[in-house]
Amino acid sequence: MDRAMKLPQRVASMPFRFHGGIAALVALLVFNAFFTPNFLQLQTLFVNISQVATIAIVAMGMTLVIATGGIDLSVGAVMALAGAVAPLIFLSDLGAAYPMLGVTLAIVLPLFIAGLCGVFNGVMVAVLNVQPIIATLILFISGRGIAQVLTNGNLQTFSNPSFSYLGTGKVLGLPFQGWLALVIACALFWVITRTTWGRYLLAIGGNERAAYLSGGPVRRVKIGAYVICAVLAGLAGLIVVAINSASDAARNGNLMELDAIAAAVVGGALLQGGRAPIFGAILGAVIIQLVKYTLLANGVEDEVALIAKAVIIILAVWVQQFRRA
Amino acid sequence: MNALVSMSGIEKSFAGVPALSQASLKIAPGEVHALIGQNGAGKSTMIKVLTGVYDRDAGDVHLADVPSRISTPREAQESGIATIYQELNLVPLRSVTENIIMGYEPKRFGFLVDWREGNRRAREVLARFGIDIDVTEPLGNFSTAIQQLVAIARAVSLDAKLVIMDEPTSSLDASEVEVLFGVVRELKKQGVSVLYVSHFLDELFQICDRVTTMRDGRTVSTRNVQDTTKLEMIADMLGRNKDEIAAGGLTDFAGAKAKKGDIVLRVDSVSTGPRLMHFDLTLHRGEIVGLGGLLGSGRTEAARALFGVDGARSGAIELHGAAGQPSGPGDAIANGVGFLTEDRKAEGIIPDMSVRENMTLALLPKLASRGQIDFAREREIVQAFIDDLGIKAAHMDQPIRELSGGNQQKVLLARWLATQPDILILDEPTRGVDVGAKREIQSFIRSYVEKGFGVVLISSEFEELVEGADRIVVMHEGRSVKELTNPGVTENILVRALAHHEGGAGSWTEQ
Amino acid sequence: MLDETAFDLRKHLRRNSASVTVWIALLTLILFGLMRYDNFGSAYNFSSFLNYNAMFIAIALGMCFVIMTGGIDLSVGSVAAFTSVVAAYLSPYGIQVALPGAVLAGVGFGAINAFCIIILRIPPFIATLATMLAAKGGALVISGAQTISVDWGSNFTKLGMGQAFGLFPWAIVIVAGLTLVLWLVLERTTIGRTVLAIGGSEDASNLMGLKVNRAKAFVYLLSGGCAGVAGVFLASGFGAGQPLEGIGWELSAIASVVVGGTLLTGGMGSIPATVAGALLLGLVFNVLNFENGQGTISFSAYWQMVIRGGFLFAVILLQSRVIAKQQKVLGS
Amino acid sequence: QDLPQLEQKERYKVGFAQMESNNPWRIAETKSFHDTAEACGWDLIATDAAGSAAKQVADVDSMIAQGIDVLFLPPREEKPLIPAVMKARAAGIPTFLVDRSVDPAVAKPGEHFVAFLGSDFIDQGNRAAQWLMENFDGDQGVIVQLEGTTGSSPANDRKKGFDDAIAADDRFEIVASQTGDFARDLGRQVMETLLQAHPDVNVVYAHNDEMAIGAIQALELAGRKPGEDVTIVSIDGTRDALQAIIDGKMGVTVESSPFFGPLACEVMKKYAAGETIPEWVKVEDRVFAKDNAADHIDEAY
Ligand SMILES: Nc1ncnc2c1ncn2[C@@H]1O[C@H](COP(=O)(O)OP(=O)(O)OP(=O)(O)O)[C@@H](O)[C@H]1O
Ligand SMILES: Nc1ncnc2c1ncn2[C@@H]1O[C@H](COP(=O)(O)OP(=O)(O)OP(=O)(O)O)[C@@H](O)[C@H]1O
Ligand SMILES: [Mg+2]
Ligand SMILES: [Mg+2]
Repeated sequence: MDRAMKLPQRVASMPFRFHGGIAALVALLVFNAFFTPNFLQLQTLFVNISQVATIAIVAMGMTLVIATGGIDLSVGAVMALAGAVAPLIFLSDLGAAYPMLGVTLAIVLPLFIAGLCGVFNGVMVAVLNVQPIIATLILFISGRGIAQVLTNGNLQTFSNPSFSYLGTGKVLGLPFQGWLALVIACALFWVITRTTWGRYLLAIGGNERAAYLSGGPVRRVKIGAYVICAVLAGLAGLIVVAINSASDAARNGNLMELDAIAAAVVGGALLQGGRAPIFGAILGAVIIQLVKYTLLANGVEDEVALIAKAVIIILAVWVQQFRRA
Repeated sequence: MNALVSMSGIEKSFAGVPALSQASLKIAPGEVHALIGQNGAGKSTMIKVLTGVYDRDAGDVHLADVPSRISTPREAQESGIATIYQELNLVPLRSVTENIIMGYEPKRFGFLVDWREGNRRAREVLARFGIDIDVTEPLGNFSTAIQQLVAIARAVSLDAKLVIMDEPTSSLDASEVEVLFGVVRELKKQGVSVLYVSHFLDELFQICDRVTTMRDGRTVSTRNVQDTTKLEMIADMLGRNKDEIAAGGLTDFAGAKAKKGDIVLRVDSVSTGPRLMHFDLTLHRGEIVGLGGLLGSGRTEAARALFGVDGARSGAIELHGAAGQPSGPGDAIANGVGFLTEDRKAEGIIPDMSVRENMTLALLPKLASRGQIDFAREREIVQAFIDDLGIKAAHMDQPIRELSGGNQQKVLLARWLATQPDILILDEPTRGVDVGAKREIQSFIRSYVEKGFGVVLISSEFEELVEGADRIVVMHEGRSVKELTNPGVTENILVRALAHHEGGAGSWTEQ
Repeated sequence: MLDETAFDLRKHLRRNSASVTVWIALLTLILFGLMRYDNFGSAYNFSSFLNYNAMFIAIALGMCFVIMTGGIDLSVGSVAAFTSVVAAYLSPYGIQVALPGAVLAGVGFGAINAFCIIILRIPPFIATLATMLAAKGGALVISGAQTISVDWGSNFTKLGMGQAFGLFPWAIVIVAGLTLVLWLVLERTTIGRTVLAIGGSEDASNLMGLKVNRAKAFVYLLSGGCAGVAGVFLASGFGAGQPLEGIGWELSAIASVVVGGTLLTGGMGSIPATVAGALLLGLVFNVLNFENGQGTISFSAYWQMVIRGGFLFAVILLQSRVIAKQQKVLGS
Repeated sequence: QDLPQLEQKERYKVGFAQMESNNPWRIAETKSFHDTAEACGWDLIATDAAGSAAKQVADVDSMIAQGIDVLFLPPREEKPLIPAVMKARAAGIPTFLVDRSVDPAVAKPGEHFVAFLGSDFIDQGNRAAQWLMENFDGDQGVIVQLEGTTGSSPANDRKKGFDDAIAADDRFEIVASQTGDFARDLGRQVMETLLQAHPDVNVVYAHNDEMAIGAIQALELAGRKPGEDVTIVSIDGTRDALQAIIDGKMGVTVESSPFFGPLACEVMKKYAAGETIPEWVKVEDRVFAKDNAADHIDEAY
C-alpha cells in the first residue's frame, strides 16, 4: 500500500503512542491474574465489557472533540437528558399503544435531542468562539437540570424488554453494548482515516487557520464533532437507562466527563488537538475500567482507590510522554 | 585572535536525522559575521545550540576561550548573547514595552516594576530605529515589520557582547533595512559582535566582515567578505561550480513570456476596511501581476479580499466575467482561486500532518467521491509534485514540521498548484527561502503562468517583482495608486513610484 | 493636559472592555435585587454573602493566575476540602498555626501539580485532574471519612465567624488583602508579567530568557495556597473540616475567571474582574433564594440549575461579543 | 439562654433548606413540605444546597436575611451546619432539625434548636441486621455491604448500626464493603464486580433501596436468584423496593420515611402554642417484609 514508507519508519511514526497504554493494560491484566480472585473467567470479561461500553462510547466522542482542540464537559448531562427522555416516550400513551414505534422513537428522539445539545455546544465554540470548557460548562450545569425538570426530578422505572436489550442483550454470548462500541469504533476509525471530514478534523486540530485558509469547512466540521460526541453520549445514556430499567436524571452520567477525558488522553489523544486515536480511546476506557474493577474486587477502600486512580492516570500519561521524547 | 565564540565539531540530530555534523563557527570580538546556507543547512540550529535552546549531541562551545556552560536562553542572555530568533520570539498579546523590557524591568523599591521608566526606555530604543508608536499598545496591533524591529530593539537593548540576528530583514522593507544596518554599524563601533543570518547576499557586502557558509549541517568555508564574491558564496552554499551558476542568473523569471489571454479577474474599487480602500485590479490569463508596496500598504489585505477571507464592504469582484465575491476560502477555491499565505507557520502548514496530507488539503474536495478520499490518486499526485518540485523529504508521510523552511514552502506551493487555480495569489512566495529554492519556486510560477493561468504576485523584493511581473500594481495605504507595465520597469522606477506616495518613508506612526 | 487624561481613560476602557462588562453586569444584578426584594441590601445579607463567597474568591484568584499562563487547575476544590481538614486538626493551636499549616498543605498539592506539569510534562488538565482525585482521597483518608470538628475554644473560628473591627467578617478582610497583593504581583512584579508572557506564548517566553518554569511553578503553588486559604475559611466558617466539600468548585472558579474576561488561552487577564466574576456567579444563588421567598414561583432545585446555566450562557455570550470586538480591533 | 419563641399567627414565613435533590428520597421530602405548606399556613421558602454543607449554611443565611419565622433544616453534615443553627438562634428564629441532626456536643436540642424530628440511622442499620439474624436460614452468611456516599452521615451510621449488630452473630461474615454512592447504577456495577470476586455471597446489605435494586439487577444478570439464593436487606421503603419484596426478590427494607411535612406542621403548631417539645421527636420507622409490603406499597414513593 505504501511504497514510499519503509516498515520501520511506519512503526516508528504511527502507533507509538499506544505503547504506554498497552503496557499499562498488560500490567493490569498480569496483576489481576495473580491477585484478584476468579479473575480469569468468562464472566469477568462479560462484566467488564458491559461496564466499559458506556465509557468507551463517550470517550470516542470525546476523542473527536479533543482532536479539534476542544473539550466537552457536558457529556454526563447529555446522558442524563437522553436517558430521561426515553422512558417518557415509551411510557406515554403513544408508546403504550404502539410498543414498537414507542421503542424506536424512544431511541431516535433522545439521540436527536442529544444531537441538538451537540449543535448548541458546537455553535458556541465554532461560531461564537467561546472557549470549549466554558461553552460546554453551560450544558454541564443546566442539561441535567433540564432532564430533571422534564421528569419532575422523579426516578422513572419501567420494564420494557425490547428497550432493555440495549443494555442487557447478548450477541454471540457477549454484551450487546460491547459490540455496539466496537461497531462505532470501526465506523469512526473509517471516517477519520478515509474521509475528507476526518482529514479536516485533524487539520483543524493541527492548525485551524491553515485549515480554514485551505478551504476547510471549519465550522461545519467542529460542530459535527460536538454533535457526534453528544449523540454518542446520548447513546451511552440510553444504555445506562436500559441496563437499570430505570432512568435517574440526577445520577445518570455523573462524572462521566472526567472518565471520558481520562480515557481519551490515556488512549493517546492530545489536548491541543490534531490527533484522534479512536482505538486508543477504547484502550483508555478499558484501562480506566480495569483500574476500577481491580480496586473494587480487591476491596480497596473508596478513598484509597481515588489516590490509586490518580497515580495510575499520571503514570499512564507520563509513560506516553516518555515514549514520545 | 581570541575568538569571542568558538564552536567546533558540533553534532546535533533530531529523532535520528542529523541536522548538524562537524559544524564549526568562530566569531571574533567586534566583528559582524555572516552565516549563510541553503534552507535546512543548519544555521538556525547552530544558533539554537549556541544559545542553549537545544542540547548538542557532541562538540565544544567556548566563550572567550572558556568552555560554555549555557544550557538555556536565559543563561545565554546572562552571558552576554542577545538573540533574535528566526521565528519571532515575542508575545503579541502584551504591550510593546513589555516585549522590550521583559526580564529586565526597571524596579522601584527593588521589586515593583516601574512602568513609567520602562515605557521611557522602550521609546528610547525604538527611537534609534526611527519608530514612534504608543508603546503601551499590545504588540500584536502592529505590523510584522514593526514587530520585527521591536524584536531587534529588544536584543540591542540588552547590552550584549554578541547580538545574533537570524534573518532579521525577511519582513523589512528597504528603508527599514537601512535603519537596521545603521544600528548594526553602531553596535560594531561599540565593540559588539553581530552574527548575521540572511538569504540576501547583497546585504552582506554592506555590513559584514566575514562570512561562514554552511551546507547540509557542515561548515564549508569561512571567508573575508571583501575577498569574496556573491557567486563564490552561492557556489559554497550549493556545493557547485561557480561558472555553472554564473550562466543561470539569480531569478528565474527573466526572459520567458507567456501569451496574454482573456481577463479572469476584475476587481473594481473594493474596500474591506481601513486597510483596503478602493482597490482595483485586472488579471489576464497567462499573466503575472505584481503587487508592489511598502509593508502595511495593504497587499495582504487585497489578497484576503480576493480569497473571500475578508468580506468586501463595497466594490465588485468579477471572476471569469461573472460577478461574485467568494464567500470564503472554500468558495474561492471552488471558483478557481488559490492563495499562498505569507505566514508559513501560522497560516500555512499543519505541523503534525504529513507532507502528503499538507499538500492535498486544498484539493480534498476534488480527491474524494462522496466524502471518501481516493488514496491511490492522492499518492500519485503528491509523488508527482515531490518529484517535479524536487521536495526534499524522507518520504511523503514525514511530518511537515521536520522539513526545512524552503521545502515546507514548496509543499505549500504544491498545495495550490495541485488545485490548478485560474487565479493564484502568492503572498511572499520566496520569503525566507534560499537562493536555490527561490529560483526553483520562481521557475514553477513562470511555467504555471505559461500554461495559461493568472498569478497575482506579492513580494517585498523589488528584484523579484521587476523581473517576474508583467505588470506591477503599486499600492499605498490600502489603495492601488499606480500601474507599471513591463518590459521597461526597473528597480529604480519602482522605488520612485513607491516613494512618490510615501511622505517620509521609514517613519512609523501609530496606526 | 486635560486632553491627554481623557484619551487615556478611553484607551483604558477600550483595552479593558471585558472587565467593564462584568462590573456592569454585577451592578445591574445588585440593582435588580435591591429593587425587587426587601432586605436584599441588608447588612446581614451583604456580609453573610461576602463571607460565604470569600472562599470562592480566594480560589478564583489562584485559578486566574494559572489560567493566565494558559494552564488550568482542576484540583482546587478537593485541595480546599483537604486543607479544611488539616485546618480543623490544627485548630486547637489557634489560627496562627492552622492558617499557615493549611496553606502549606495546599501549597504541597500545588507542588505536586507543578512537578507533574513541569518535570513530567503532563498536560495541566490531566495532572490537576489526577491531583483532584488524590486530594479527595487524601482528605477522606486523613479524616477517616468524617467531618472533623474544629476547636471552638481557640481563636480559630474567629476568622470565619468573628467580625474584624466589629464591622466585617475577617474572611472578607483577608480576601480583600489577598486580592490587593495579587493584583500588585500581577501588575507590578517580574513574576506577574512573566505569567502573562507565558500565556501569550510559552515558546517566545523561553526564547526571551524569562524564567518560565519558575513562573509556572509559582502559579500552581499559588493556586494550591489559595485553595488552602479557602480551606481555612471553610473550616473556620463552618466549624468543621469537610472532606466532602469542594465538589465543582474548580468549575465555578474557572467560570468566574472567564466571566471576568480572562482568556482561557492565557496572556491576558484581570484580577479585579475575576473577583467581580466570582461575586456575579455567587450572587445568582443569592438572588434565586430571594426569588423563592417572593411566594410567586418557587424554583425547584432543577429549575435553579437551568436558570444558572442560562445566566452563565447570557454572560458568556455578552462577554464573547465584547472580546470579539476587542480582538477585531487587535487585527485578525 | 432561652430558645426563641414562636408567636401564634395565621401565616408563617417558613424556611426549608434542603441539602440536595439528587435522589428520590430527598425529592419526596421536599415535595412533602410543599404539599403541607398551604394547609399549614406556610409561606414556604425552599432552597437547595446541591449537596454542599457550606452552601446550605449560606442558604440559611439568606433565609434569615429574608426574615423567616421558623426554620426547618435537614443538616447535610453533623458539624458544618452548627453555624446555621447558631445564626438562626441569634436571629430569634426557632429551628427544627429534620431527618438528620447536628453534633450534640456543640448544639443542643432545647437550647440551640427546638428539636430534632427524625429517625435513628444507627437504629435503622441495627434493625436491618436484626431482621437478617432472625430470618436467615443458612448456616453461613457471606455478606456484601453496599455503602452510601463515602463519609456521609447516613452511610457512616447505617454501617455502624449494622456492623455492630451483626458482629454478635458468628454465622455472618462481611467479605466486602464498598460504596455505591446511594445510586442504583453504581450499586449494580459494584455488585457485579464484587460478585465476581466473591462468588459465594449470599447476603447483600445495601444502605438504601436504590443500591439494593441495582444489586438485584446485577445478581439477575449473573444468573443468580435474588431472594432465593441471595438475601437482600436494605433501608428506605421505596415503591420499587416494596415491589421487589412482593416479587420475592428482596428480604426486607427498613423504613426511613421522607414525609416530614405533616409532622413538621404539627410540631411547629404545638411549639407555637407553648407546649414543650421533646428533644427528639422520633419517627417510628416500620419494617417492610413479605408479610406487610403489599399493604403499604400504595403509600410508598
Ligand atoms: N525541532 C526540529 N525537529 C526536527 N528537525 C529539525 C528541527 N529543527 C530543525 N530541524 C531540521 O534540521 C535541519 C536544519 O534546520 P535549520 O532550521 O537549522 O536550517 P536553516 O539553515 O536555519 O534553514 P532556513 O534558512 O530555512 O531557516 C533541517 O533539515 C530541519 O528540518
Ligand atoms: N498598523 C497596523 N495595525 C494593525 N495591524 C496591522 C497594521 N499594519 C498591518 N497590520 C497587519 O499585519 C498583517 C501584514 O500585512 P501588512 O499590513 O503588512 O500588509 P502588506 O502590504 O501585505 O505587507 P506585507 O509585505 O507584510 O505582506 C496584515 O494582515 C494586517 O492585519
Ligand atoms: Mg533558519
Ligand atoms: Mg503581507
